This record gives sequence, structure tokens and C-alpha cells, in this order.
Amino acid sequence: MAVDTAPAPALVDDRAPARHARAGTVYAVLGLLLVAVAFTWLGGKSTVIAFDKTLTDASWSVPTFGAVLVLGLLCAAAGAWMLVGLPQRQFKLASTAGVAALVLALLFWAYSQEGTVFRAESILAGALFLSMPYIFGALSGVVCERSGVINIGIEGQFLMGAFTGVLVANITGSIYAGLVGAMVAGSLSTMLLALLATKYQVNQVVVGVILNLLALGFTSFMYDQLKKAEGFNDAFAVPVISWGPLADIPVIGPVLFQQKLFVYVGIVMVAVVWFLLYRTRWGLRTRAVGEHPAAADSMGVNVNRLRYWNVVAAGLLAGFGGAWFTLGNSLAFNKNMTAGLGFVALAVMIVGRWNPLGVLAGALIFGFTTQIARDLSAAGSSVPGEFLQMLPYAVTLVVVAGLIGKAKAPAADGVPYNPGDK
Amino acid sequence: MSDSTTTEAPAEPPAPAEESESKPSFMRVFGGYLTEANSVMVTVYSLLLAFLIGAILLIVSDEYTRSTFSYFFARPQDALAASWYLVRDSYTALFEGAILNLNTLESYQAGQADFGNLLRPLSETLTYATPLIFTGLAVGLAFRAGLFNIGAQGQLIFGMMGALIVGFSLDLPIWLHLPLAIIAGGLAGGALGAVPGVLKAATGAHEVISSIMLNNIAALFLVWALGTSFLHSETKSDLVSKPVDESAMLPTLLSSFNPSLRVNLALIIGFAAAVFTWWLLSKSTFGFRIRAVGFNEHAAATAGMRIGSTYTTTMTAAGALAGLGGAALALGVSSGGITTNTALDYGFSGITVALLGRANPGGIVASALLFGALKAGALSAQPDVPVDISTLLQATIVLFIAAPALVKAILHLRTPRGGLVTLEAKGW
Amino acid sequence: ACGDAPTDGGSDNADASFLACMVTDSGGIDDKSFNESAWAGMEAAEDENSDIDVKYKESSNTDDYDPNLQGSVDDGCDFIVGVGGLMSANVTTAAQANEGVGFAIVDGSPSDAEGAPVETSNVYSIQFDTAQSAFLAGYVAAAQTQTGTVATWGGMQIPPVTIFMDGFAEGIAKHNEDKGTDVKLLGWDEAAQTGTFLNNFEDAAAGKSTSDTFISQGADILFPVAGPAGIGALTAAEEAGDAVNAIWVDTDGFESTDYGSKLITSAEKGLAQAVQDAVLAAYDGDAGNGTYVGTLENGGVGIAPFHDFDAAVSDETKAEVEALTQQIIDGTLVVESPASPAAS
Amino acid sequence: MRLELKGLTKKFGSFTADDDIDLAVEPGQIHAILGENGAGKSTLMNMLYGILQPTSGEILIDGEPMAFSGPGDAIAAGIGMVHQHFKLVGPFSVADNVQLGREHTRGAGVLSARAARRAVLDVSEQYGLRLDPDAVCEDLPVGVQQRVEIVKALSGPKTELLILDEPTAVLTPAEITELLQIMRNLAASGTSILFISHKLKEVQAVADKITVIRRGKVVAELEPTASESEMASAMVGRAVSLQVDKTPAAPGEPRLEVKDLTVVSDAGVKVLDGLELTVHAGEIVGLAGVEGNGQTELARAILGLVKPDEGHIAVDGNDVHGRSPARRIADGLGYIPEDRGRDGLVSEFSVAENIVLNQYRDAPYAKGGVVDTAAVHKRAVDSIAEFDIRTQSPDESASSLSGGNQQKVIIAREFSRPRRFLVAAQPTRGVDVGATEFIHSRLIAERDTGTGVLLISSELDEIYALADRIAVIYNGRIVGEVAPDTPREVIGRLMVGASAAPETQTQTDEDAAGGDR
Ligand SMILES: Nc1ncnc2c1ncn2[C@@H]1O[C@H](COP(=O)(O)OP(=O)(O)OP(=O)(O)O)[C@@H](O)[C@H]1O
Ligand SMILES: Nc1ncnc2c1ncn2[C@@H]1O[C@H](COP(=O)(O)OP(=O)(O)OP(=O)(O)O)[C@@H](O)[C@H]1O
Ligand SMILES: [Mg+2]
Ligand SMILES: [Mg+2]
Repeated sequence: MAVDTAPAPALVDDRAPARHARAGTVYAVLGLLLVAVAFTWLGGKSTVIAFDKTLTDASWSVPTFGAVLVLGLLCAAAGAWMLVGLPQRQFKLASTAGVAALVLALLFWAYSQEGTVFRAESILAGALFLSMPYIFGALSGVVCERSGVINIGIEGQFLMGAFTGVLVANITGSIYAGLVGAMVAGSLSTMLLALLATKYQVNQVVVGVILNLLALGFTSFMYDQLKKAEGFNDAFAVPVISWGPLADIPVIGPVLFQQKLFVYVGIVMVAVVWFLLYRTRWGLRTRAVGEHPAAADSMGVNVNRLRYWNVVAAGLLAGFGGAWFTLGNSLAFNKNMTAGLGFVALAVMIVGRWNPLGVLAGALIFGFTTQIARDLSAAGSSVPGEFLQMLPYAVTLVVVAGLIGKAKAPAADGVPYNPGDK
Repeated sequence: MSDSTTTEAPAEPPAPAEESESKPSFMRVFGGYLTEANSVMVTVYSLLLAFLIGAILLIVSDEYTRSTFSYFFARPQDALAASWYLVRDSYTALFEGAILNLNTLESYQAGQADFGNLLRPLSETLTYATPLIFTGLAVGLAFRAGLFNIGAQGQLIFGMMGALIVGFSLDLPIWLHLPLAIIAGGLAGGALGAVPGVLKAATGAHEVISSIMLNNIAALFLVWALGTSFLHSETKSDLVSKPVDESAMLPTLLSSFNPSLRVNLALIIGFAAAVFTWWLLSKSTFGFRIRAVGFNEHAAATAGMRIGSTYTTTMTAAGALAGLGGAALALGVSSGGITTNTALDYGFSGITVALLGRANPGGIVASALLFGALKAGALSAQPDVPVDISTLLQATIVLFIAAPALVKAILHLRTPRGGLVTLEAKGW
Repeated sequence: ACGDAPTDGGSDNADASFLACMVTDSGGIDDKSFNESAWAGMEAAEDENSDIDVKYKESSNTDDYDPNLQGSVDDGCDFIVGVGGLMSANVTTAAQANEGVGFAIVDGSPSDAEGAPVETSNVYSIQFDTAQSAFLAGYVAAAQTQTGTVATWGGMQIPPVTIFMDGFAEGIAKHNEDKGTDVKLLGWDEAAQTGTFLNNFEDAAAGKSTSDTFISQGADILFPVAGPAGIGALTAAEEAGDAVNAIWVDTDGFESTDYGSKLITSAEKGLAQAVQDAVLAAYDGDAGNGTYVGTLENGGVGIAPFHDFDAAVSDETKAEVEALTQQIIDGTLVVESPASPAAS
Repeated sequence: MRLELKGLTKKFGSFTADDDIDLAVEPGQIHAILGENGAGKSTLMNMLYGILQPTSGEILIDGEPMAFSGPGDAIAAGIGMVHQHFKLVGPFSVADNVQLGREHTRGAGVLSARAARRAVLDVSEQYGLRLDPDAVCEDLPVGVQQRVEIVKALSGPKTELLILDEPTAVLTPAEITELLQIMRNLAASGTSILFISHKLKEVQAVADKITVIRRGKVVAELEPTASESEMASAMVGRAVSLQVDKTPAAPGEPRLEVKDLTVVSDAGVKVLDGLELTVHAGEIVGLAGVEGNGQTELARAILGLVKPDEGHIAVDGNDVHGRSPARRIADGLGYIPEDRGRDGLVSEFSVAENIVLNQYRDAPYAKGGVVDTAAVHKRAVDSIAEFDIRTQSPDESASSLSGGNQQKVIIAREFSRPRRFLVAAQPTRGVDVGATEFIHSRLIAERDTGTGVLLISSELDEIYALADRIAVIYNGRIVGEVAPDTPREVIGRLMVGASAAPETQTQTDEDAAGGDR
């Protein structure tokens, strides 16, 4: 063979690209601001961290000034590191360290107010539990959109799951039957999306919006119909699963080993969906169909059939997430009780870059900030409650703009596929 | 955003042309038109199908009618009569609430009611359509630039606040005050709309995430702001704002017929905004750029268009449109003071309105009117027609209109020359 | 237009001569709160008098008030009940335009758009001084708490909600003052008028997680003022075991919820009864432009029986509650909230 | 395998793309299909591969009539296809792209990465198509992507008929030689091959039989001994001049000066590394090189879409640093992008709108921020006539044009406004002989008006035909500037980074072969 088209080995640049410098400046400035905050307001204050469930009396009192000072300097150092230039590979490390320091410092600051105690176990356990609807909703979104179908109807699937879960649990008397019912209901409602998106090539965003409307109308209507009769909408409680001695480990125990079924299923599903997507034939085909359906088609993959069943299967996940609202919280169904969280799940999916592990991270950010906001509000923070409630949204905005940057959707996401002229 | 350059299939192969040598009669042409899935007939059939499904829902949901079905085989006429009356009365009620009240018409003909009463249903329809025109345009305009503005809700809320603040805090003559208040609404909405645009241009942050976050932030901000002494009503303890000054209120259009006819100048502004948006998109160089970027940002960039600034300006303009919708509320029907509920879900409905109108200003106005009529009808027909049934009816109508292929398949219509008109399919 | 279509409920009095209509506030007919209670009163009136027929129209926001009131007039209603103080001006205007029709406003009084009181001939006003019942509930809570910490939280920061929270706070303060206790109230600072609110009435899951947070901060009695979202507090209490209990609002939660065993008592607001009375009075032509303020004195507000907690609440506390009730009725003890009917 | 088509017809609505086509491919035969852009070649192949369903007619394999309801059926019947447009999933690795649809699993649907990698290596070794199974496809140069496509087509369980739809359009001369050799080997081992190309030399070199299609009909059957001009006139239906007439250049003052240009990609790779280049007025400089050596970035940097990390670009002696692409275009920079689907056209826009895509704000097409539709229309009508763009009307959407005509739209856009400097990247890629002839003559005419032209092409034929001077790019650097009469082998060696002297060839081959990412 005479010649080859091999491009030269990559020359790795040793200088920091411009965006590193920009990010570095931001981190450095924020870090120094924190230092200034420490000197101005935090002298003499202390932040109390308590282990409320396993060690009722144990608590640490940390001088807020010192903690914020150290963390602020750490953040500034991360920024400086970026500014002087660091290898590409370590940019992620530096920015993660910077953000972590920033978040921790803000927490120390927030919990330095008189009367506030950072109850590590209940806050973390609560945060994990609160992330669950986002995990299920966003995973459902991932499965749909990885196969090229936009699912904006997660909110509707939540409602269907929430309603049906309670209904079936009431009729059968079994909470597990209720969970299955919720999944089936979620899946039935995505079936319409699946059909319209594959067979009838309807604009998928419109279908999603319609599904939300239909689910709201349907569940509200059924709620009214069943309200008159007894025994259709009584609350059922999912038992807390306690892992024996593991549950007694400080912090880790209450957070990880004494949670409701939803938490375990949620974490397992993240792993399962990840494995299925990246390690199995189904996943390979699913991703191909979402990126380049014509390519998959030309290799004999039936694009629309795969999309159809994936969307239907994704409904199972969203429906299960819907059951979180009722069965997971030991609540009866109530009209519109999902309160827009389905849309947040959509955002979590994008924050997680259509990847189950990213979804886990995004959902945890949301759950954690929501929990912190509620805790601070309950403790009587001087920040108005509305601003505390904005916290998860504001944090997401910052994370998305500052850390995630351009999230690239699967290339064929939302584009109906028409194989030849069949 | 993705385009489908790789899929080479067209939407639907046109049916083989029916060749007939003799000149077809009018009835044949007309009959052919009726059985063809053209956009007019698809809309007509969508409504019919939706109302058919609605009828079934009504029958199922009505306890009495349902009970007559329990002895259907013994005395079917009971069930049929009950169903017929139920469906007829329900739809009459919707029609009367949205378009023309037949009772009022009778009284009017008998000289017992004034003309204004006759106009009330229409006025209500137009009143509810007004904010939807604005939010529909806000979503539609962004859509043409390839942006999914799911944030019209928050932009509308900001617009409401902006218009409100100028509306009560300045003391000016009407010719100055009203325009200023309206502009303030547009500016406030535009400011919020700019955020996702700027973030996308600068950092690549996905506009859907930032818009969803900003919707929530705006709604909470409104709750907080309404509680502050600056915005909070001085006379009422409820969570309601100060009313806007008389000089900043949008004049009503039909109140000379009857003072309770609420439709106001905002409707005209809405039409004007639609015309302007149409002009902007199809005539102006800016619109050329928006569409080019929306279809293919790479080619647009290669042709020298600035992508980031197109995102920013388009989102700002879209936000401003939604903000004007907020101003229409704050200075119009809610001029007595806004609450946390005033915005309803006008912003979210704007998405459906825009997509149903195929992101064309004309189509957006038409679908906003349809939604306004459904809302006015539903409001007036309750509780005979449960509100939830109206929601379901709305969803079903939109579903069929958005899915011509489905209507075609159900009714076995023929494909028209030039194929089915489908909503453009767009990814993120 | 369609009188022969059966109305909701099925128990309609088909050939009734008196049509009583209700216009809801946002939240709808089944908000597990004042709309629902008011509708219960309407239906009770219908059951009581077979010559009365009832109907309702739901409003999704303040913009719907006018068309719904007008629609009710057009439907030929003889008596129209508007629910919610926000509707006061709209009801007043409608009443002035339709002198021949009777009106009532729940949680409000006739006023103009600016909120200034207006004299009318045909608006009946129904209000409640729920601060009084909440005061007693707060006193009981202070007496019953084991941890010395109780908590309240609301749906939204609006007067019908905060009046409960004010009364509750004052009841606790009274107990602390009289008995030398140091019971702490989380979730509401009466002086600053700031506290914990969900900013909606629907999200019971958020209500539960908020309640869990209060429990982790030591509260053992929860007082949610949030309609259906308040149920979240009851499930939180249930999950937390025997140590945590709750007090319900508006109705006797022992009967209206599934969590009777967790409810020490309820701060009641006799809305259904008052609406029922008003409709019946209107039928007799007696409603006119009267004003009804529900108080402990007329039984319009009060605290529910202790039910399962009857044994747990000491006789001493019961006697003190009795005495406080008497003092409030006498006027020797004044429970005041910025949201009290007199102030609005 | 013996393939026979009988009366195969494909209609799109009332338009007949293929009309009653009869064709037979014997086992081990290389059967070339020739035809203008839009003649119906790809449509025919797509029917064979089950992507499209014939309107009428029969496909017979070894005498058996076949009905393919999808590519799956065709694959099962032993047909493999390399599509004209890559059907590669960009973010996937080479191995994943090759195994898609026939995955290597360890049971229960769990993928076996090792088996997939092994399979790719096996096939690529067998045919001498070097590939790194772990490379991500979208990062690969198009030439390598083409190789992936070929490996894909050969990886079928028992590929007996291989369809190659314009596989050589993006390959370098050496790669083409290599591919043709592979085809011969395959044919020798009994595989039938259907081969589509617009490059007549290749067809001559490899085909056993040639079928010419025009407007969906078979118009000629030629033997490989037919001359190029015979083939061309059979395709086009008229005589085509394959020779580009050009007078010697008269270079003037420098129009483009690139000094020390360095561009670092987002991934931190130096894609341009101190590149130096000058193009004068009235000359065409051909930039030869294997794709992926910085040509794209150079073109984009000249346009201003890529910000240089170091160095200067001057047009007409003025440093263009800080000038927006719009400003540069207005100042007389013309640009024919290499990827017309992505960068050249807004396919949903009408032909008219595409023609004014970079002038829509200028007089006479716009006044005071308003587009003058009439002026745009008039310009489009003129351009359609002048550039012979085959379209039903100026309002037709660009997507409905054939690739060759789409390219003419871009040519029309760039060639009918005053320009001082032109960057033409792969201007005739995938374009038929007739259109190529036309585009080439326009480029020469452009030069003769005094415009400086930078011609970026991976086709040495094109470079030889047009260039007055040849610069060879390798690894983001100009590694040699030679006269247009330099032998191919010299340029070929420069293109892979070897010195111009022949002795080092063997050495280089080893290096280059191992260098696939
Ligand atoms: N999906 C389609 N719908 C309508 N017409 C089509 C479609 N696909 C192809 N055509 C028509 O069929 C004709 C033949 O197209 P085809 O792709 O087969 O050309 P080709 O010979 O491969 O050209 P090229 O050399 O450019 O690849 C085109 O001119 C086009 O008008
Ligand atoms: N939806 C469509 N409607 C009409 N014609 C179409 C459609 N899609 C593709 N075509 C036609 O199909 C033909 C082949 O399409 P394809 O995308 O293969 O063109 P191309 O390969 O880019 O053209 P070329 O080979 O000339 O560069 C084109 O001539 C185009 O006109
Ligand atoms: Mg082709
Ligand atoms: Mg082609």
C-alpha cells in the first residue's frame, strides 16, 4: 500500500484555552468574595452539624469563619490553577473542586444563623428521597429521547402513575399491585405518544403537551367520579426498608440503609438503564436509532418498532415515578398533585446530558437543594421563603450555565423517521 | 436542534392522480374535496372527531345517563334519548358560552335584551384568546429560530409585573401612561426572555432548562413581590396587588354596548403583534436571519450571520411578546390587581397554540381564538359540562388537528395533492 | 339554556323554584378547603328544603369571577354565593347591577374595587374569626407537646391562612405565659408575619417533606393550614410514630380525614353551616345585607372534640380551654390577628 | 450470486425516477452504473437494498424473485451496500458501527466489545483496510469513514453482492487505487459488485461492464474499453469536453497572506500549526492534502468562523483580525464550503433565498431592513438561467434539488457578486461530469477576472486541472509548494508527511499505517 490517510497524532496544547481562563477568573473572584464574606459577617459565628438519628446527642460546632475562609481560599486556588494553566484532563477536577468548595462554604454560611442546625442524617436522607421522582421521570425521558422521541409528557405520566397506583392498591389491597398498576398506567399513556410519534409522525412536543392535558383532565375527572365512593383513594404506605445493623451506622445508615423501596429501585434503575444503554444490543440499537435512524435502518434495525416499544417501556419508569407522589409519600391522590415536577424532571434529563449517571447527579442536586431550602425555611431563616424555594432552580441555572455548557441532544431526537416510502 | 438531512424519505407519497378525461362536475369536485385530507377538512374532521369522543365522555360521566344504560336492552329508547339530550344540551351550552347564546338571541328578537348581551359570549372568547395570542407568538417566533421557548409563562409573569408597576406608580396622562405601561410589560418580559438567549449564546446552556428554571423562579418571585409593601394592595389583606391607575387601563372595545363586555384594546394590540411578527418573519432581513438560523445554523454562520446574537435577540423579542401578554392581563381584565393566579397557564398553553398554528402568526391567532372559545364555553357551561371534560375536549381537538395522518387513517381520507400538511417536526 | 340537563350530584330537586348558585374561588369545588365546605353547605340546604336547587361555577383565577357571577345571574339564580374575600368587589358590583338577586360573600364583606366598604341592600357577608379557634388549638398544642416544640406551616401567605397561624401562635404564647412553659413555635413568626409556606395548596408531597423537616427539628405537634397539601403533615406524623401528632383546620379532621388517630383536635370554621343557614334564610327572604361573623360565642368557630386524645388531654387543660373560651366570649381576652374580620 | 433486474420501476408520485430498468450482474462481475446527478442510480440501488420498494418490476437473485421489505431482508440475502451518504452513527466507535444490526453478544443481549473489535480487525486485515475499532467515527477523516462503510458492507454474514454508491468521492488518489484493488480481489473471489462513480477513469480501470442511465432509463451498455468522452456523452446526451481550457496565470499583488497561523481545537489539538500561505490576484492555488490535515480549519479561519490562537490573516494587505465573517464577505471574500448540506445551504429555504443567503441585507436585495422579494426573485431567475440550475422554480426548496444542482446554487451565490478572493473547498464533490465541467470553467473565468482563488480539493485530478501553483498541507502546516507539473508521486508523498524524495517511502508507510486514531 502506497500511502495512508492517517492524520498526525494529536498535538496536545500546553496552554490553557480561553474558556479555562474565563472560568478561572470566575472561580477566583467567587472564592475571594467568600473570603471577604467571612471577614465581614462571620466572625464569632459557628455552624452546628448534628447526627440526629443515630447519635442523638452528637453534634459538632465548627467556627463558620474558619470554614468559609478555608473553603473560599480553596475555591480561589482552583481558579488560580486554571488561570496559570493546567492540563485539559485536570480542568474537570479543578472545576469540580471549585464548585464543591463554593457549595460547602455557602452551606456553612447558611447554617451559621442562630437556631439553625445542619442535621446531616435527616437532610441527606430527605434529599435522597426527594430526588426520586426526578430520577424516574428523567430516566424515562432518557430512554425515549435516546431512541429519538421527545417526551415532554412526563408530568402527565406522573399523574397517571400517581392516580392509578393508589387506585389499584385500594382495589387489590396490595401496595405492590398498586406499583405495577402505576407502571402500566404510565406505559399506557406513553403508548399514545409512541403510536403518534412513530406511525403518524405527529410533532412530538405537541403530543407531549396534549398528553399532559389529557392526563390532568382524566385523573381529575376520575378523582371526582371516585370521590363519591369509599375505598378507592385511601392512602397506602410503602414500608421503610431497614437493613438491620447497617441502618445504625452514623450518617450512612439513615441515608442509605433505612429508606423506602423507591430509593433502592431508583438507584438500581440508574445502574440498570446505564448498563442496558451502553452494554447491550438493545442499548446499541436504541442509541443508533436516536442518533442516525437511517443508519440503523440500513443495517436492518426496525427503527419505528424499536422506538415504539422503547417509549412504551419508558412509560413504565415514569409511571413508577408517579407512584412516588402517592404511595411513596403515603398519600391519597389529589388533583394536579405533581405540581410541575415532571417538567423539572425534563430539565434534569438535559442537565444529565441524556445519560443515566448524569441524571442521578442532576436529580441529587435538585433533591438536595430542595431539602436544604425546606430545612432553612422551617428553621426560620431570615431569607424569604420564596427565595429559598427558588434555590434548586437557581442552582440548576448556575450549574447548567457554568459547568455543563452545551448539552447535545441525540441527533435525531424529535425527528420522525419515515423508512423509504413504506 | 437537529435536522433530518439524513433521512431521505418524503412525508407521504402523493396519491396517484386520478385521471378523468371529462371535466368533473362541481359536485364531484366538492365531494372529492370533502373526502380529501386537506388542511381545511382535517380541521373540520378533527373537531367532529373530538366532539364525538367528547360526547362519549359526557355520556360516561353523567350518572343519570349512565344509569339508563344499565337497562339498555330492556328499554333502549331511554338511554338513547338521555344520551342525545345530554350531548345536545352540553354542546349547546359550550356553543352558547363561546359564540352566541340562543336564549339571549330570542330575548333580543323579542326586544327584551340589548345587543350587548348578544355579544357577551364572543367578547369572553376574545378576552381569553388575547393573552394566548401573545404567548403563542412568543413561542412561535422563537421556534422559527430553532429555539424552544418553554419560558413564556415566566415572561408573561414578568410582563405583568412590569406593566403593573408602571401602571400604578406613575402619575401621567393616559396617552403617555398606557403606552408606557404596555412597553414596561414588554421590556420586563423581554428581559427575562433574554436570559436563556444570552446563556445559550455565551455558554451553550440549553434554553429549555433555563426557561423551565426561570418559569419557577418568576412564579415564586411574583409571590414574594406581591407580599412586599410596594406591590401589595393598600386596602386588601389578600395576596393581591395594587390596582393600576385609570390612566393605565386598557380601554374596553365594546362597553358602549354593555359595560360588562370585557374585551379590550389588548386584542387589537395582539392582532397588531401578529401582523408585525408575520412581517418580521417573512419580510424583514431580521426574519430572514431568524429563519436561516432556525433551519440550519451552520449554513447561516457560514453566510456571515451571527448565531449567538440571533438567539439573544430572538429570545428577547419572544420574551417581549409574552411580556405584552402579561401587560394585557395586568392593564386589562386584571387591572383591579393581580394575584398569584392571574397568569394561569397562559404561557404553557402558548406552546400548544404556537404549534397548532404551525408557528405562523396567522395560524397562531386562529388557534388562540379556538382556545379562547373553548375556555369561554367551558366556563359558561359548567357545571353541566364538568370543567375536566372541557380540558379533555381541548386536548382531543388539539390531538387530532396536530395529527392529520391519524384523522386520515381513521376516516380513510385520500391524500391531497402535495401531501399532508403536518406540523414541522423539530428536535431540541 | 339547558335546565333539563341533570346537574352535578344527582340529588337535584328537579322542579325547585329557588335556585341557589355558588361561584368558587380558584382551587375549585373539591379543594378540601373553603370551596368544598361552602359547597357542602349549599348541598345541605338543598337536602333540607326540597324547593331549593343548587349549582356552582368554578373560577380558575380572579379574572373568572365576573363572567361566573354574570353567568349565574343569566342562569336565573335567585341567590348567589361568592366564595373568597378576593371576590368581594366583584360580588358587590354584580349585586348593585342586579338588585333583584340575593348575594352572599364568604370570608369578605361588600366593598368597592379599592377595598373600601360599600353599603348594599342585597349582599350578605359571611366571615369567621378563626383566630379564636386557632388560639384554643395553640393552647392545647402547648399543653400537649412533649418536646416543647410545635410547628405550623401554610399553603400560601393569605389572610384565611395566616389568621389561623396568628391565633395558634397566640394560644401558645398564652400557655407559656400562664404556665411558665417555654414552648417553641416553628414555621410562623407572628410579629414579623413571616413563616413557612408551600406556595400552593396541592403539593401534598411537599407538605410531607416540609413536615418531616419540622419533625427532625424537634416538633411533635404539627398544625398545617394548607387544604389538601396539609394531608402531607398527617402522613408525616403517621410515619414518625406515636410521638408526633397534629391538629387540623377548617373541619373536624377526625371525620374529614383518614388520620383521626393522629389528630389531637381541629380548629374548626363552621363554613358549611353558615352557608347552609344563609341559603335557607335567603329562601325565606331574610338574607338581605346582613353580616355573619362566626365566633366562639355563636359557635361559628371552635375546637373539635379530642376524640382519641380525650384521655391524653388532662382535665386541667380541658378546664383551662373551657375558661379561655369563656373569656374570649366575654371579651376579657381578645385574640387579634391582622387578618381578623374586623381588620379586613 | 447472479443478480437480475427485470423492468424495475420506481415512481415518486407522478415522477418516475427509474423507468423499466433491466440489468444483469454476473457472479464475480464488477458492473458500473453511470449517470448524471439525479439519473436514478441511488434510487435503483436503494430498491435493491430494500430501502425503497419498487413500484413495479422484479429483482431476481440466482433466478429466484425476491421481495425485500427492508434492508434486513437484503442483508440476509447476501447483499451489502456502501451508501452514497454515510450511514454512520457519529458518536459510535468504529466497532459499534460495524456491529450495529448484527451485534456480537455474550448471550442475553449483552455486548461483547472484544468480539466486535476482533471482527473489525479480522475484516480489515483480510482486505487491507486499516481501521482502529475504538476510534469514534465522527472524529475520523471522511476517507477513513468511507473505509468504515466498506468494512461494514463486507462484514455481512455472507456478502455476495456488494453495492458501492459513489464510494470514491471522498477518497485520496492512493486510497482509490487501494479500493479498486480490493474490488478486483473481491470480484476474483466471486463477489459481484455494483459500482457507481462519476469518475470515469476509475470506471474504465475496474469495470467489467458499464450501464449508463439517463433520466431513469437505461440508455447505453458500454464495454470498459469505451473512451471517457464516449461515456460522458452517453451520460449527458451531448458531447462533453473533459479538458479544462486555461491560459497561463498572470498573478498580481498578494490577495491572501496567511502568516504563522495556529489554531487549537476545543479538544486541545493543534489543528493548524504555524501555517504560511500566500495567494495572489489572478491565480489559483491548489491546496492538496489528505482530508483532516487542517484544510477545514484554514478555510474557516479565513472566513472568520474560527479564531486563530496565533498568527495573522491578511486579505488585500489588511489584517482581518477582529472582522466578523459578514464583514469579510462584504469586503469581497467568497466561500464555497466543503460540506454543502451542512454549511452551504439552508435546505428548507427556497433556491432564491439560498442564492442571496449571504447578501440578503445588501442592496438591492434589502432596503431599510426589509427584504425586497422582487429583487431576490429576479436575481434568482437570472442565476438559474446563467448557471443552468435545474429547478422547477426559484421558489422550490433547495432540498428538492439534486446534489449537483445544489452545488450550482452555491456557485451562483458566490460567483455573481464582486469578489476579491475566493476559497473553494471541494467544489465538485459528488457532482457529475457535466456540472464539473461547468464549475471548473467558472473557476478559471473567475481567476481570469483577477480574483485570487484558493482551491481546496482532495482530488488530485482537480488540482492538476485547475491549479497554477500547488501547496501541500500536512498536519496543519504547508509542507511544500510545487509547480503544477510536479509528478503525482511527489505530491502524494508530501501529502502523507514524507519528504519529496522517493527513498523514504517505505518508512513513511509504516508510520502512517500505525497512525490511524
Ligand atoms: N424520496 C424521493 N422522493 C421524490 N423524488 C425522489 C426521491 N428520491 C429520489 N427522487 C428523485 O429521483 C431522481 C433520481 O435520484 P437518485 O438519487 O437515484 O439520483 P442519482 O442517480 O443517484 O444521482 P447522483 O448522481 O446525484 O447520486 C432524483 O432526481 C429525484 O428527483
Ligand atoms: N423529499 C424529497 N422530495 C423530492 N426529491 C427528493 C427528496 N429527497 C431527495 N430527493 C431527491 O433525491 C435525489 C437524491 O437525493 P440525494 O440526497 O441522494 O441527493 P445527492 O446525493 O445529494 O445528489 P448528488 O448525488 O447529485 O450530490 C436528489 O436528486 C433529490 O432531488
Ligand atoms: Mg446517487
Ligand atoms: Mg445522489
